[in-house]
Amino acid sequence: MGEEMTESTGGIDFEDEDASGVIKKFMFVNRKAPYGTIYALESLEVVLISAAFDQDVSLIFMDDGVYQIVKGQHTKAIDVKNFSPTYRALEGYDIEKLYVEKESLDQRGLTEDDLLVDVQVMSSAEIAKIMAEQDVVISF
Amino acid sequence: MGEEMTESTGGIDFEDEDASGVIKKFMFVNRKAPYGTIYALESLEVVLISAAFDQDVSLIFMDDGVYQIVKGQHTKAIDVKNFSPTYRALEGYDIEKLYVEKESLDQRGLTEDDLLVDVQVMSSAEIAKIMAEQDVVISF
Amino acid sequence: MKLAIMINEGVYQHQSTDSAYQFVKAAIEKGHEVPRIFFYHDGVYNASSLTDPPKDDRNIVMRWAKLAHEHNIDMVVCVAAALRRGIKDENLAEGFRISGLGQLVEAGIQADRLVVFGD
Amino acid sequence: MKLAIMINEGVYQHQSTDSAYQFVKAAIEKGHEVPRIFFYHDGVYNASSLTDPPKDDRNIVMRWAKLAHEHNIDMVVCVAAALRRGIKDENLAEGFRISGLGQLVEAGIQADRLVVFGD
Amino acid sequence: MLHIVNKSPFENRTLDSCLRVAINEPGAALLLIEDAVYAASKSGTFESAMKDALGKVKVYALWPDIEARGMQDRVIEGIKMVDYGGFVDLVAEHSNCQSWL
Amino acid sequence: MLHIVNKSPFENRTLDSCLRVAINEPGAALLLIEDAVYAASKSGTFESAMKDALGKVKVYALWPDIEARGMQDRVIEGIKMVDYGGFVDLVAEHSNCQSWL
Repeated sequence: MGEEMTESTGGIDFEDEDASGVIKKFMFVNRKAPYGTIYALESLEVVLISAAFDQDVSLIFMDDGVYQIVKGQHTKAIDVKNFSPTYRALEGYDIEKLYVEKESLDQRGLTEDDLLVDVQVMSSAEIAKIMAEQDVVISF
Repeated sequence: MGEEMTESTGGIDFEDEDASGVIKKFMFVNRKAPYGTIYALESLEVVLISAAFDQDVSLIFMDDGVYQIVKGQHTKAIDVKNFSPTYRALEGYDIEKLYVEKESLDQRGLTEDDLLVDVQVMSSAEIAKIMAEQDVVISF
Repeated sequence: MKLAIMINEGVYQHQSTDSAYQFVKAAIEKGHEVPRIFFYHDGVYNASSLTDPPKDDRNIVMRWAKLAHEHNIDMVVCVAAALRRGIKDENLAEGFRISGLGQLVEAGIQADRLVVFGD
Repeated sequence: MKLAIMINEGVYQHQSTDSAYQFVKAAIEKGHEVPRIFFYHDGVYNASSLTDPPKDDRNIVMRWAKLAHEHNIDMVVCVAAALRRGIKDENLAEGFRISGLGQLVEAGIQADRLVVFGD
Repeated sequence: MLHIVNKSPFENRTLDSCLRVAINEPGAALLLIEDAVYAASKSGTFESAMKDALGKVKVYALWPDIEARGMQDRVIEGIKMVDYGGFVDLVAEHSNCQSWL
Repeated sequence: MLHIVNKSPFENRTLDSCLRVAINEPGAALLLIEDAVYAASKSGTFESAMKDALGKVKVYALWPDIEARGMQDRVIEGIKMVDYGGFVDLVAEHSNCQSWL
């Protein structure tokens, strides 16, 4: 992989390579509230696929993204699917690195007890360190 | 107009009425920066049409909307049309009520001299008063 | 009372079109009239006949078509906004029509209120 | 270097797709390779063959098609996002193909950088 | 007039701008919908701004959006809950309305 | 890493969040594009936050976006201008990048 690759022919160069051995660090930064926009839901779909590719996946919830994993969501009256139970299922896909920024919780008056999954609460400084070590960072 | 209208048949009830005599107060509140999104440009199109309907039209520029009428815009390198000259043309459509919120200018370190059209600078309190008197307020 | 509606965002990406739908339904239940819904900006995507969401999700386009049919709502898609975004007669869903911005201004003039939903 | 691109917003409403285009063009001029552009969320609208902007404006869809053709860029539209928003084979512009999210993850694995453009 | 806001005050400054104008208007009402309902929640950094606003404008929040977001037990006292029917009533009762997009 | 921001700091709090994280990272760079270039402009309420940031991270702004918005004569000293080619170079020079959307 990299500049030494021979010239590709029309977008199929990825398929020619054997990617099975490569494990990269993928980080998904969830910063948007659920339901107001679709980003949180469609982000989850990417997270699940990246797990299927056996990558080293981690999730950060910060800013309004912490609201994605708040307990007690009931979406019947807005007629939109409640996808918050999916976060509980992430463990089954071996996605266990769930980080939450402490500053974001504090700003919103939330604590770990308000969240529906086990997470590791971190400071902005700790998050900066982990982010810098990633290969691919996608923020939604 | 109003509840006394007879039942309509499939969306053509507006056409049945004679609207030529009705003059309403239309206010367009421009709060978004130009180019980052299309709202400012497509808002202008609504403004021009409402003038063609001989309505009592006013425009407010507040928040990042004040950037729409800042002098010196050059869009060649982003390959998007510079539509700021259109604001100068509004006068020709008899759209002369252009208001700018003073607080928005101050926050951005801008003054009236930085703007490419003549406007009336107003406080939030003055704007509140004019807004409350409108019939139709559309914010972009 | 006559309540006209303006919708500025597309389907699924923003909640605005869902909020608009629930609002229109409630307005009709309360005995108000919704003579026109005007779709502007990305709102024109509400009119795409090719929309095909997952089976267990709401079908936003068909939901509009049904409501409009039952309650004589004139659903107008802005022609300029639609051309820019690839909505044309070829993929215009039933119940919608394409017309000019004048239809929005007219709705503002004729209705008692114009309520805007967007981002 | 291999630079993969992800685009999350549609045409004209947000500048992100314009920024992405200018970035890709500059990257190629600098001798980098752009093996794949992945269109997600409203980004799938970049692939609508029915897009018909005013004559004096840029044609975002055709601009992508031309660049991709000249530089062998694989332009992939996410199938799930596309179905939800009415992009199908019937209105898929030349130069684009519809496929799964795996193509995005694969691009992230194979490329040296993944650069995201959105709102 | 009825002011409608749909953006989270933690992400976006629209609610600040709306309040800057609305507090000057006697009889102004504010309706929080979609992500703006987070502004109705207790204990966060926005609580004091919301409590200030409550002294000057009537504040409503859309209950279906509160419920969807799990904010049921966190609503600041004095904010009135409405459903979609109540939203319609607010539009009808006020002589005009503005969605601060 | 390279942090890319595209939102106006007067409308949206994304840049605040980005900086809260980025200032902790030695070698962090920030690139302002699209509406975020307003954060590079002098005399506004965001100027002091930007000057603080300049002491801790390298800050770049996309010149085509500055020009489009008429901000050419207002740029805070110490912010470096890049064109699209410079944007590409920044991506290539840093081991990873993040668009704070």
